Amino acid sequence: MSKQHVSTIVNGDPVEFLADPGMTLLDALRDELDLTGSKEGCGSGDCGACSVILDGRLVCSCLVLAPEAEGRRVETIEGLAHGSELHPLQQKFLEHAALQCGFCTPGLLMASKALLDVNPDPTESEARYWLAGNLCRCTGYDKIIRAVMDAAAELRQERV
Amino acid sequence: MAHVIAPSDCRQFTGGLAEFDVEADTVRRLISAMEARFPGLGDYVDRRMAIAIDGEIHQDAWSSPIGPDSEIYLIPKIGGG
Amino acid sequence: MSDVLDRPDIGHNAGDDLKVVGTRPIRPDGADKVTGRAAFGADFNMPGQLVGKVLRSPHAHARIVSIDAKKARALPGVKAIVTGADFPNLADEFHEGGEAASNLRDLAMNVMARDKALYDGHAVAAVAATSSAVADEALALITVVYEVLPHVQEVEAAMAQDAPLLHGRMFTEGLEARPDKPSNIAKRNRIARGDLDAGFAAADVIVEGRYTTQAVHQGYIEPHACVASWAADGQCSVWSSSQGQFMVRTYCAKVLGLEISNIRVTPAEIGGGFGGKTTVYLEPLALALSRQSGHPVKMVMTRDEVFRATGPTSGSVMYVRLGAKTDGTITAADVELKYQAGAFPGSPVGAGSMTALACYHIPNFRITGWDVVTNTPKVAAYRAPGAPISAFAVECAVDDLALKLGMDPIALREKNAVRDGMKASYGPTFQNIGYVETLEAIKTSPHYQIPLGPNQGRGVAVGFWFNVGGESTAALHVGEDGTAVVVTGNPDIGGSRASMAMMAAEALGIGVEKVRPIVADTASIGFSMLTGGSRTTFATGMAVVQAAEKVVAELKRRAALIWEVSADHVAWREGVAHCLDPAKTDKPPLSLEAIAAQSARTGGPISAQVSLNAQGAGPGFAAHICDVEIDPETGGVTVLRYTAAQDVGKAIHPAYVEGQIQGGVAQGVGWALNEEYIFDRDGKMENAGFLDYRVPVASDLPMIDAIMVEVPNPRHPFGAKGVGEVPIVPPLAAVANAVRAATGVRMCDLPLSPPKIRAVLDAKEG
Amino acid sequence: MSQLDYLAPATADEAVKALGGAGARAMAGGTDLLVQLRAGRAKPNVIVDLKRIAGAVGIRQEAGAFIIGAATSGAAIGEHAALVKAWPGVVEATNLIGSTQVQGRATLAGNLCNASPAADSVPAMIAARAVCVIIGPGGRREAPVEAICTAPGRTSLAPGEFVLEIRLPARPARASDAYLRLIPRTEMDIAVVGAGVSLVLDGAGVITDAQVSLGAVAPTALLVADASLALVGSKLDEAALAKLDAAARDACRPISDKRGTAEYRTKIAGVLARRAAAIAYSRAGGQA
Repeated sequence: MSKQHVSTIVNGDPVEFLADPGMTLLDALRDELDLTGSKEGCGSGDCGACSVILDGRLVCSCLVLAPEAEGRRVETIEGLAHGSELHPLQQKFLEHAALQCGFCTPGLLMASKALLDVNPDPTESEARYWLAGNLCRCTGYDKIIRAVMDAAAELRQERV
Repeated sequence: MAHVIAPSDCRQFTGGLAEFDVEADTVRRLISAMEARFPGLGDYVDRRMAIAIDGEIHQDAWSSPIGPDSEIYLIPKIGGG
Repeated sequence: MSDVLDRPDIGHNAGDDLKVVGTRPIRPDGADKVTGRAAFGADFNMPGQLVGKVLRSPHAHARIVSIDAKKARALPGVKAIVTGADFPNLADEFHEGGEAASNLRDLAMNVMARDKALYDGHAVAAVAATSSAVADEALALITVVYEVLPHVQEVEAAMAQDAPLLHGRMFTEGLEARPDKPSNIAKRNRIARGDLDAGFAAADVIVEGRYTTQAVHQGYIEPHACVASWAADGQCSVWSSSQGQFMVRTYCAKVLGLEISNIRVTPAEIGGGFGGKTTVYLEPLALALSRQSGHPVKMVMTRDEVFRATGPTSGSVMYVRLGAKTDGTITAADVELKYQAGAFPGSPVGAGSMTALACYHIPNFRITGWDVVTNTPKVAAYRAPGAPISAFAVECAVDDLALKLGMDPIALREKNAVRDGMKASYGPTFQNIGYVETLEAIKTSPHYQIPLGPNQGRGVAVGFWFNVGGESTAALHVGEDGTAVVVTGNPDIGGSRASMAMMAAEALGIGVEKVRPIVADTASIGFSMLTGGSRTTFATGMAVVQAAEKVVAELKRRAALIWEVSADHVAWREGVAHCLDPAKTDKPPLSLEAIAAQSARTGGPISAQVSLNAQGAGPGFAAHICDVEIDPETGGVTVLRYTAAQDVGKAIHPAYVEGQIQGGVAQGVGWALNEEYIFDRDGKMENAGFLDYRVPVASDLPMIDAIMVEVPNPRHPFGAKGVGEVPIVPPLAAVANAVRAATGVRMCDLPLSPPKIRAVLDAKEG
Repeated sequence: MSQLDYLAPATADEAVKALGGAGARAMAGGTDLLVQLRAGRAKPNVIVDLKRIAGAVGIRQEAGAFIIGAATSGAAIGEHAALVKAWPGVVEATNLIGSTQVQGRATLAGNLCNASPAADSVPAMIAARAVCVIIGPGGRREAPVEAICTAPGRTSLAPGEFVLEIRLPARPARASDAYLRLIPRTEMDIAVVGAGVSLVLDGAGVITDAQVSLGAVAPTALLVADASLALVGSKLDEAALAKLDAAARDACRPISDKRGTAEYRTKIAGVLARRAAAIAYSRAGGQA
């Protein structure tokens, strides 16, 4: 089993690592690049805790092979804030108490970012369906949806 | 005298007696008194039961005070999720 | 978003000019959690660590004839293999954890099977290897010879005379006479009052039913994970995600025969527990593998393992019979509860029995509970363990009674409600409870007034949980700049660090941003019982407040020293010392910061630690309303609206109290509609993944309105009662009652999945 | 140790060559393959990623037909306005596959070649008379979508062959399609039943052509000829809908499993066929 050399861009920075061909992008992020913000809750694409944005598309990094990332752009939770300034979604999640244990939070934030990138003014129903692939067992989703809607409103304000 | 009400699983020690009076001003003394009167009961209660004193549940609390007319319910210990 | 109903006549210790308690500050661990920095169980590594994996039984019930690991041991990269033979055999020893008290012998055998595998997924061997791939290959090379035995999973089947026996030596406890034959029935419990026959004879109306629920999993998103190191000198270190680092320490010590002082457990951030992380599965295995290999060992469960091998809660069969007068007075109740315990005794049927009728004042009743072992994973605590199950049966029956009597379901519950001074069904007399207030809150809620459309139905249900106190330790250290660190021994699952910091800040009279809360390892803080039973804000909070009070006393002493006055002449108000000595009225007040700056000269560091065993947790009551709409052609259910009112005592951080309520409701809705363990004919779990074990997703739920009723608990410094457990108690029946209202048919078997609903609608059509 | 290689060929010919070896598996989105890999249900020696083949990602139009590259994600399909307008049923079926995250990867070709009886896009594609362009050692061939799956997990593709493109035919005026599925939750489930209906109407609203396909009610997605007959010539009146319902139920040969009983699946097949037909009819401009 020969490892493959992978060059990719993670959160804007070029990185390189060696990957077993069957390694997932999630394992590469966590084990090779020490980016442990993306979580594994199921390993089968059913919980969304490993959500990252790959070339602009929201994906489960557990359903991407690490070598597929060659030459692509990966955005993870570690790149969401601008330096020490939190992204409005991060800030709204905190203000609305939209997390309890916080394990699903990185995935939910990346999924929410992907939503607001394509739909700056989602309805509650659109937000709920978009985020249906991100399981949260603590909150009942109420405060998460409120945080996303509030962040969307703030981002729209910023754009005006 | 405090009035003690024992559930079914304690009655193996009391000869089936469900209620009885005990002279005790703390949980520790209650347990000792129950053990003296019904051998095995004090130890069983100490290990396996919580003690509701006038409606308030006490677990592993030997020093909790018992009033002269307190109502004592022996109930299973409670944990939770 | 939510209303707060205060009852000022009882609010002697809450609401008195509180500056911090009752506000909604941003949680102190928040920034780490939204940036991916928080380190959960699987996010930690030790240098030189190996990967540990578990070989699990593919059979629901089998004798382990032999285990041959020679080939696996010979595989390059394999560093350790352990089986049941590597663990000491323990005698029966009860470790009291409440209703799910565990026999340590059973715990050890659940961690690693000995002579028999008792469920699909039961651990039979574990390996440690240099990589995940090598570990997988090693597992495949271990040959286990099984003698497959007949298995039994349904609770009533397991109770049958001719059922296959899981344990040859189990004789039912709690019967009048000890049985002469072993069985799968571990225990019978009974609670009774009055004269049942007379009660039913006095009834004008009687309803009865048989109800079933399926095993459901806590469904935390973070799989169990740990890293363990057994050093050459016997000093053990464990990093793990659990609800209690001290629990992990105790259980590892017992299972491995170690001294507690040799084990240091560091709590990781925990990615949800809900009771499911109140026991150990991996930690003793990782330590045993580390001992054998001489390397640290990391173990992380797959989701499949989480479902197959860790604690669901019980499936059940229940019978309820209620009698009432035409005016709605309930005269008699007979409740029988049969709960699956899984492979070892310890279902939460005791708590299920005690809570079943706890909301009702009924003169004549009998509650019988059966704890039954089955070839399914050993149940673990799940949020108000046992209570949602029995509440499902009782609340459905009460709903049927309301229908039969032509009474409003809330009015019927009000008529029979327990109130202060009444005896609980489980014995003690209630004090300071806020139950009728929650009924009032839902009755007057906007939700209850909304008219329903076609195929829509509204359900009401109530619930109870005791809440507990117990042992906790808290330390409070004042820094030389006047800020403070509050240290506790309770893992923070749902925001408890925020409430600890808030209570400390309130008691000290400083801003919450000046207090940093820390959850410490087992060597760095005194013993604390695990985070569970809704005890942390109550019991650990009490320790925090007492520590803060001790610090305040010390600060006053230091101020007195600085001012050269008697300590009696120092008052502490809002974080500032005031000099009351009539001879020295010119002394300007001394802030905490100013006193802290002088701490070296005035006696050294200012800190306090309090260890206590908190008693007097106030019970929690909840009343819920659920609206659903049925698709009559498909049997699909949409939850349209949900409102949950709960007596929370005093909400320390209202947003996280609402969050507890909303989360509990969501879990309960999942339990009612779609979640269940499904086993095939061979007793293997068929849906061990989030695809087919269907927890609610965001689009399945509406907003969940949380109404916080505040009837303070006089035993807590700010009036807090536990809030995490009770919200999961009413939803099963609230949903089922709404479905009954929408369909006109009572369905008694959870989950209320579309095929079942379509089938009853077809049957109704004739 | 098991050997596994990952290849990402740039041309179809290279892909054919790579897939010629024993134990090679083509990967489009990978959302099924990676789950199977992890569960040990698939043990390929080589994974051949189709995403870097020129033309494998993207949608183009030729004489009114849509040609969808094998590795085009569901998300991209959902964003293609002309495709959404012409084939709303195929697009909605595609977009029902998994979560938003899965949509970022999952493909029509992958959904088809995974050969699950419950694949959402397959009944919609069959109803649409979609055709696969297949490349293999023997060159290029075309096959209707319904000819691909032969049994659960099995396809008619020969060793070394893979689906390069899927073609959806040009649409006449007053034509549309719809897909509905039943799942216990609102999202994230495998279809218990799926129904795709494609209709063409004349100026008077009479159905002149109908294709009805059902998923998850037989080992492979069904093309229900009797259901088409029930609809053609009607204005989707009650009688036609009742005939459609009956024809759909008659065609079912479902199993009972953890996701639904045979009896329930059969009933729901009729319900969904009716509902999908009503949606397609309305989309095509018909007034019921």
